[in-house]
Amino acid sequence: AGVAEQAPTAQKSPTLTIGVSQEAVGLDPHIVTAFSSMRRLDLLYNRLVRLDDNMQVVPDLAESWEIPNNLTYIFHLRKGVKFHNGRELTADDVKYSLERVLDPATASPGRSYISTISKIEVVDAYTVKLTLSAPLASLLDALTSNNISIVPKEAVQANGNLQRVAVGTGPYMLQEWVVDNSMTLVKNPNYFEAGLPKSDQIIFRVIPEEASLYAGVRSGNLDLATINDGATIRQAKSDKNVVVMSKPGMNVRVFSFNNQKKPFDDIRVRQAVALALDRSEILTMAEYGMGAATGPIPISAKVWAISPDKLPLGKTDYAKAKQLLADAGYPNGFSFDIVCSSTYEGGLAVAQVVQNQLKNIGLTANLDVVEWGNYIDRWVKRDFATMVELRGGSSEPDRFLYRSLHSTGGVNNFMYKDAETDALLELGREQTDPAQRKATYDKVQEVLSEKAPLVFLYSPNENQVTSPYVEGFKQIGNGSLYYVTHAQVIK
Amino acid sequence: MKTPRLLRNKIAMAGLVLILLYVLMSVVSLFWLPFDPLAMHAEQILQQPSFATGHLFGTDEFGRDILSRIMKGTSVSFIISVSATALGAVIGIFMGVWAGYLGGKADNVIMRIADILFSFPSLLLAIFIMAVLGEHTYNVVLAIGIVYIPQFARISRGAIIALKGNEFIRAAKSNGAGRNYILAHHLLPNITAPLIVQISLSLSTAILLESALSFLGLGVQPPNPSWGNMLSSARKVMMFAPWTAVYPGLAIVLLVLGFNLLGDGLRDILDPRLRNVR
Amino acid sequence: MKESPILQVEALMTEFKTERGIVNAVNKVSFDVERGQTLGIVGESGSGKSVTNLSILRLIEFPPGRITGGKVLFHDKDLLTATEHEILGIRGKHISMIFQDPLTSLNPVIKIWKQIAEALILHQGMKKKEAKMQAIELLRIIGIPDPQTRAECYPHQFSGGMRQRVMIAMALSCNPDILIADEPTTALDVTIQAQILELIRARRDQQQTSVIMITHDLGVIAEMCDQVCVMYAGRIVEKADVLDLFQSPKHPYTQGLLDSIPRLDRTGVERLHSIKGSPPDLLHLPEGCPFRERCDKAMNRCVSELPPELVLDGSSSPRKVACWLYADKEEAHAKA
Amino acid sequence: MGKYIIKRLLSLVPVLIGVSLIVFFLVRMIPGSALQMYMGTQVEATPEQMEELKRLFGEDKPIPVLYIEWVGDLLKGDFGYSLRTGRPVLPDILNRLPISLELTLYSLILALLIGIPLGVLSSLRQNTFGDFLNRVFGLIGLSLPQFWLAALMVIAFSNSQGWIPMGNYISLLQDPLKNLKMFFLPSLAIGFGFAAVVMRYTRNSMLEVLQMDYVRTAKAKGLPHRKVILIHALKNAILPVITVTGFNAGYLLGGSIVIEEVFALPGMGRLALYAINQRDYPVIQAIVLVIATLFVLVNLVTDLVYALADPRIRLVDEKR
Amino acid sequence: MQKRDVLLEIRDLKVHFPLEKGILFKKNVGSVRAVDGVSFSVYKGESLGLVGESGCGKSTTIMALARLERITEGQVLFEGKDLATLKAEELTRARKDFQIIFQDPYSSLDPRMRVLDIVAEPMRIFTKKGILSLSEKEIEEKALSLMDKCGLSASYAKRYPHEFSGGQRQRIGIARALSLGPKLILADEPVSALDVSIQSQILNLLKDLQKEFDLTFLFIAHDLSVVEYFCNRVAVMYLGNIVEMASSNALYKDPMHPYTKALLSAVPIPDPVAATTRKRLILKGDVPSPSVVRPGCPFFERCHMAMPMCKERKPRLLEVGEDHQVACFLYEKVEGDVHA
Ligand SMILES: Nc1ncnc2c1ncn2[C@@H]1O[C@H](COP(=O)(O)OP(=O)(O)OP(=O)(O)O)[C@@H](O)[C@H]1O
Ligand SMILES: Nc1ncnc2c1ncn2[C@@H]1O[C@H](COP(=O)(O)OP(=O)(O)OP(=O)(O)O)[C@@H](O)[C@H]1O
Ligand SMILES: [Mg+2]
Ligand SMILES: [Mg+2]
Repeated sequence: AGVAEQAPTAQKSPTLTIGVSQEAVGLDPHIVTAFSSMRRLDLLYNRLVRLDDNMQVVPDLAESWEIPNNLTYIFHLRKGVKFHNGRELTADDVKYSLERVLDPATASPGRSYISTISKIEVVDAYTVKLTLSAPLASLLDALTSNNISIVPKEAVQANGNLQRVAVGTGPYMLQEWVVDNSMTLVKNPNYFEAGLPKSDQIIFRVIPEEASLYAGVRSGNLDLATINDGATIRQAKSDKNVVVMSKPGMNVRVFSFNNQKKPFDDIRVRQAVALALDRSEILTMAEYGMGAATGPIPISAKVWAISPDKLPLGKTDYAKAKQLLADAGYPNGFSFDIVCSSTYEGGLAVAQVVQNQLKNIGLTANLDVVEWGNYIDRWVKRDFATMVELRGGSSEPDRFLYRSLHSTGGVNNFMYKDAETDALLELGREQTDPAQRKATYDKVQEVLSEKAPLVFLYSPNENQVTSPYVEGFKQIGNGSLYYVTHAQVIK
Repeated sequence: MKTPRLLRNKIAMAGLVLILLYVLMSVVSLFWLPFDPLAMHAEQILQQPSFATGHLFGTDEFGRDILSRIMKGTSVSFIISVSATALGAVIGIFMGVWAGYLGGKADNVIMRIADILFSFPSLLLAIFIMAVLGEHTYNVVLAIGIVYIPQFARISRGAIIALKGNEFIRAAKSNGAGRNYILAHHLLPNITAPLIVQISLSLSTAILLESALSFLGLGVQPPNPSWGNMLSSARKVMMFAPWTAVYPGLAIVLLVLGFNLLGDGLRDILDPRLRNVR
Repeated sequence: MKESPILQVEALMTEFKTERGIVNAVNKVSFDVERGQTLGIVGESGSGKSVTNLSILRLIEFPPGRITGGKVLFHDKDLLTATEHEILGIRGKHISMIFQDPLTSLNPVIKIWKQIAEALILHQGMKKKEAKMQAIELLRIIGIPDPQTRAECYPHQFSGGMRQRVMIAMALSCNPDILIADEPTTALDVTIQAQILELIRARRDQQQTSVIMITHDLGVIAEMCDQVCVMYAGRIVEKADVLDLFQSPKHPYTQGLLDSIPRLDRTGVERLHSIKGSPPDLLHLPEGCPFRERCDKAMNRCVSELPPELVLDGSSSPRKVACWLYADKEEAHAKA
Repeated sequence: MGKYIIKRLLSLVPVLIGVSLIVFFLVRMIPGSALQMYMGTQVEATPEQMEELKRLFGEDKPIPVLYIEWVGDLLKGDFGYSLRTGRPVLPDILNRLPISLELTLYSLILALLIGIPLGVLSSLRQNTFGDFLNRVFGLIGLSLPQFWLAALMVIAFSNSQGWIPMGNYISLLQDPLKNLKMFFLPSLAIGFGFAAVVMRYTRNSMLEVLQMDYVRTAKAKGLPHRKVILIHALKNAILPVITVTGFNAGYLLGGSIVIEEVFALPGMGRLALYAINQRDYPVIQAIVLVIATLFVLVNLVTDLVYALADPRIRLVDEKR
Repeated sequence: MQKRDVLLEIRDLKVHFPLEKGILFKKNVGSVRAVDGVSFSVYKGESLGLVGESGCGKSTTIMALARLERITEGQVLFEGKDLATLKAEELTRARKDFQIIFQDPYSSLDPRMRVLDIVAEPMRIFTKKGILSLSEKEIEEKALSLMDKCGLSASYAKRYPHEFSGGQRQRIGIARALSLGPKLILADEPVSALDVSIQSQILNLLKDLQKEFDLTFLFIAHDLSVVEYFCNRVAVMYLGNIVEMASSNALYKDPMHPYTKALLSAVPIPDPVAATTRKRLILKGDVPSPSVVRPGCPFFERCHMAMPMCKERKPRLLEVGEDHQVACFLYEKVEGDVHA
């Protein structure tokens, strides 16, 4: 029997098929905002530095770098890196790319990450020096962003922008793109990392139904799929035909208040709500347990994050919450709206659980479920009392918290203005010493939990479902598919 | 004469019985439900249907009782389908009757408007309207109602044009009856038969349309249960908890079937072709 | 003794099941058709003329209709018990029919020649091409101008009169023994009616075809027929030679009928006779004679007993009447 | 006939003008904008950047001006660029068209294959138990929500290779067998309900036709039952079925959104849904125009087919 | 010749139906000349019959003169007033005096109305418009008495039309036509749809009513025997034109127009003896289309006496005898010869 059961010599399949639920929205790394586009850019372009599967900043196009002071960064580039068009990458390309990001006319979302860069100097063909106008502790982390990929000038000039073409240095090259159907990438034979990529071809397929994605992996139509939906993952976990990879991601589910709107301008009211929300129940019901409770810094950013039960108001306490409400003048509660949407980001399920939990302290929440476009409209116009959101976090506390909660933060839609918080965030931004920074951000987490301008609920897991034949894939934790480069199907 | 005909038509009666069962269910649901349809129970998530727990149709992903939610959803479905049909019928019939009666230019203009509405696929049109107006139950009514307008306009126009050729209309004219008089006394009463059939069929499609809209996340919004949004949220879990999709689906199928049976039966009864004349 | 009749209908009964009850549309109807002769059947709307003739060829739709009794002997073969195959061989070949409404009796989506050729292919085993030639020839015979091109037309491109002629061409294509014409001219104008009747007459005389002519127009009967049956409420109330019938109608209904039509040959009539009341509802036929409620001469007996068919002596041949008036008369002797 | 077609095509113009006006303004009445969707909730932008973006997204001019510009471009054959993908709109739509067309076609074929025979059988056995079963079956078909049926199919067939398209469109030319296989379930999900419609129409129309005098004439000719039904009755009974089929074809072309969504078929309906969700105005406008055009064209084809099937219909007024 | 009062005079009435083409912008591409220049008078108390084959324009003529069809050209003088140009309100007033009995007893009664309401409806409308002033009770009483006169028992009052036979329905229609006390009855083939035994009942009823209410009839039929029986004067129509007009006696004894002759000879006579001896004049072909414009005699194509000139000119309606007019060159020529 032993002989008979022996598998025929395992064979490597040249193609790896990836299922995703959303189509990429353009491919210009400096312009795109959509998460779905980033996942393709992971494979098409490189940045100066990247994150590894432990969320550590490691070399990418830059072989090494020096930080002589907190205003100066010097990068030494790899030699012999070639763009897909065959030209070698030099320091000029880095300068051009960073300048393009910084140019307001490009309207790049990456601009805000690196806006303190005041000078970019080409030292030699393989050396670039960046000078900052103000210290930015999160600069290295910012440079790992897909939005700050290095692109060739001539490709931009030839096409106007890079939305429909891809001329990167990445492990794969764009071969065919049939919108809302498939995108085919082929191996870059000149890729600079020896032995990579492993598969000759990658095909992305767009399958909007998460259940269908899972079915696709099961039936062998797909080799790997990214699935957000907890219910589907829960089922996949009990399925021997597939392998589920799951770890808390960088995103944070939050319940946010409009801090200037009655009654949530009253800190006691916000605190009461915070005390009434049971993170583990929300996780169970809205995510099927596929996530981890978190405080202001995503729990997976292990270096910085403090678990919410160690922070103020981290444990449910209805009595105290009711007391706070009574103090604030609402002994009998009140009613208000929660804006949410039925997309995953819109957090409809979370809103329903929140609504249910707030009944415990006598608050009546009405769900204002709106279509996604409306949701964003409301968000932009700050037309909400409370809202369920999914915030894109970061392993770098400054990058996430400053723009969200500093009174001048670009995405501080909570209308939160607090001098103490502002001061702390500004301090953290300048500090380069890790221990000092840690202390600052510990304090930040405490203050934010106490003042509750929003309630940080949990970080949903990032999940990949693969067929058992896929080898070599690793999750980073921020959704990136970089490690697809290391993956291959062996049947 | 009328009632016994209806009673003797098996198909219509089957439909009527089904509909009445639902009406009963929706009335009962106003006063009594097995469980609170909105109450969540973390410890009872996705339980199988069972007598022991009392959740006859099982529970959903928030541990809510599915039977109670279906029952609660009945009134929503009724309200939406009845008011949307009423809206579409009133406006559509008004347009169609005048177009058919006046003929000529007025007919041309009215029917071109209906044609333009018609050349939008119904679901797409409904989606549009929902997107513009926002997701509220009354907007669902509006969206479906607007979709219905051209249908009613066409049918009533056709019926009026067919009637116009009858000699009794000429007779009334020759007796000095004016336009409005003829419309009210002779035309409208005589187009009720095709309209009744259309109405009962519209009631059924309204339920399907509402559920399709809800399925796309545009219909009745949670936590209020509607059969469509129950199915929509069941989509994620139905592979391992099929009851979450099966029962709301059946609820839709049976009520729609009820209206369709009634409509088909009424058509038999009211269609003179299938009757022995004279 | 003359030649035996080509078709004998005996005690034919046909009923319809309707929502409101059973309609006895044809009730014990008997008559014979002689070779080369024309039998007329008259009666008011709903008296069962069409159903009688449809029953002969078993063309009654079941449901709701059903032939419940009687015999139809064609060459001593009972068509009512014949196999489906046998009856198909008779329809269109030995017995063919023309219907009242030429507008609806032709299939609107099939070309004229095809509709004629169908029977030829079926019964005469012709090839398609041959059948087409024959169809065109038939069109020429019935007087359609330019038959070659007209054969390619569809029925709606023909006028009513032309369509009825096509029907006749179709019916006569296989030289049938019997032609049943069910009100062939009712839907047509008088001038066209005259054309059609002329055509039927000519074909009958040439081919020795027997004809059953159904009509409610006594004028047509007088012009076309040799024998006449008068039907009332699903029964034959009088059967006679055409001359006898018009000269001395026996049944009160026949008498009333003849008196109540305005006639061009008797101008200046001040007031028509009219039969009171209206034809009975076949669903609720009264007991006794169905005509008694409208009959001036009704007797007590008429109320309770259905009059049997009585045989009287006619001037040229025996005639039959179903009326109690003649029961006691010398001349009458009940049929065996 | 040629003249008739040209006339019908000309009648497209007012419909398209009406449709384009409605769409153009309606779309802009939907709260939210493409720019907002693009920015999402995560992105910061400086005021200069916002200005630039507004220009790029065409939000810097009043709507009527935009409309006129758009129509002007349309007349030059330029359908504009997608705000979502930055790709030209027309090729993207043309890419999806075959999928929607195929889906529509297959569903119709399935529906006719199921519906017509059942309808005929049912009419021949009017008021029998078989007829009753048939009708109830048909009514159930009408009562099943398409998406529900589709979802159940996805569950049932999730293990079998090739039956669920999975976003993987294989064209008919590429591999006819695989193409048919992947379209089978989606077509069935749509076709099932429509088969019920076809069945009802066939049945009713057969019942009517069977009472016609010409059917009796055919029988009186001695034609066997089968021929009477198939040649004489069905040819006439099929006419109303042509009309509903054409009508539904017009609808399906843009209307199978839910099925495309569930089976991940990249057709027009899905494109439309996404475009609405993303406020991708140029795409929405173009799709609606294309769908309206198709609708009118399909109606024209239906009328032509009808005229072929029914010689009484004359497309041009001939002299009698 | 006694002096007769003219009740209705029609002068050169034309009714053309436009044939339209086009989808968006309809344009006229000719017309159906349903009535193409008809003139005649109806005298008080008489019954004028209008006969002709199907489609020759009989119905259109009376629908037009009752202003239920658009009049293309011509005058309709009713008691001196031109109905063709009356304003709506005056027209309504005038309608009281002329009423229509329709051909189809099934479609001429609203299936949703009760018999009593059908008969009472005209009175109700006129009361509402203030032209009559009757109380509801009076209206009902009058309706019931009319029904009684027309042979409908009062017990039928609450029934619906579908519960009646064709003959009874026609009686309802007649009662309705009488309800406003009209002077002129326009009867459009009132007995064509009825069985022979019922036909005579209705004809008799009409005759009785004519006497009782002093009615004038314009009576359409395609059955010549019926017209002969019912009318004292007859007009024969062919393709929108009157080809011959005479008193019944004259027309039937001595038809002059070739069409009238053919028509009369085509009527089957219920007398088998006469039938065998009668000489028939069988016309070829069908009635041609009224949408073709023809300058000549409308009967030209089918006439066995046709002359070349018939194709070119349309013959006028000429007086050929006492109260006998014919539109045919055969007679015009004779007349012309006399003058020459
Ligand atoms: N399909 C049917 N269903 C029920 N009753 C029917 C059907 N066909 C005929 N009848 C009934 O049978 C009776 C006889 O009808 P038939 O058609 O023979 O009359 P007819 O003498 O030919 O009359 P007409 O002169 O109107 O043609 C009528 O009372 C009619 O109601
Ligand atoms: N509304 C209309 N539009 C076009 N043509 C019409 C219209 N009404 C009648 N006609 C045509 O006018 C001609 C005369 O029709 P009309 O009804 O007056 O004839 P008729 O003599 O009453 O015939 P019948 O004996 O059939 O009732 C016919 O050729 C008819 O086709
Ligand atoms: Mg008959
Ligand atoms: Mg007429």
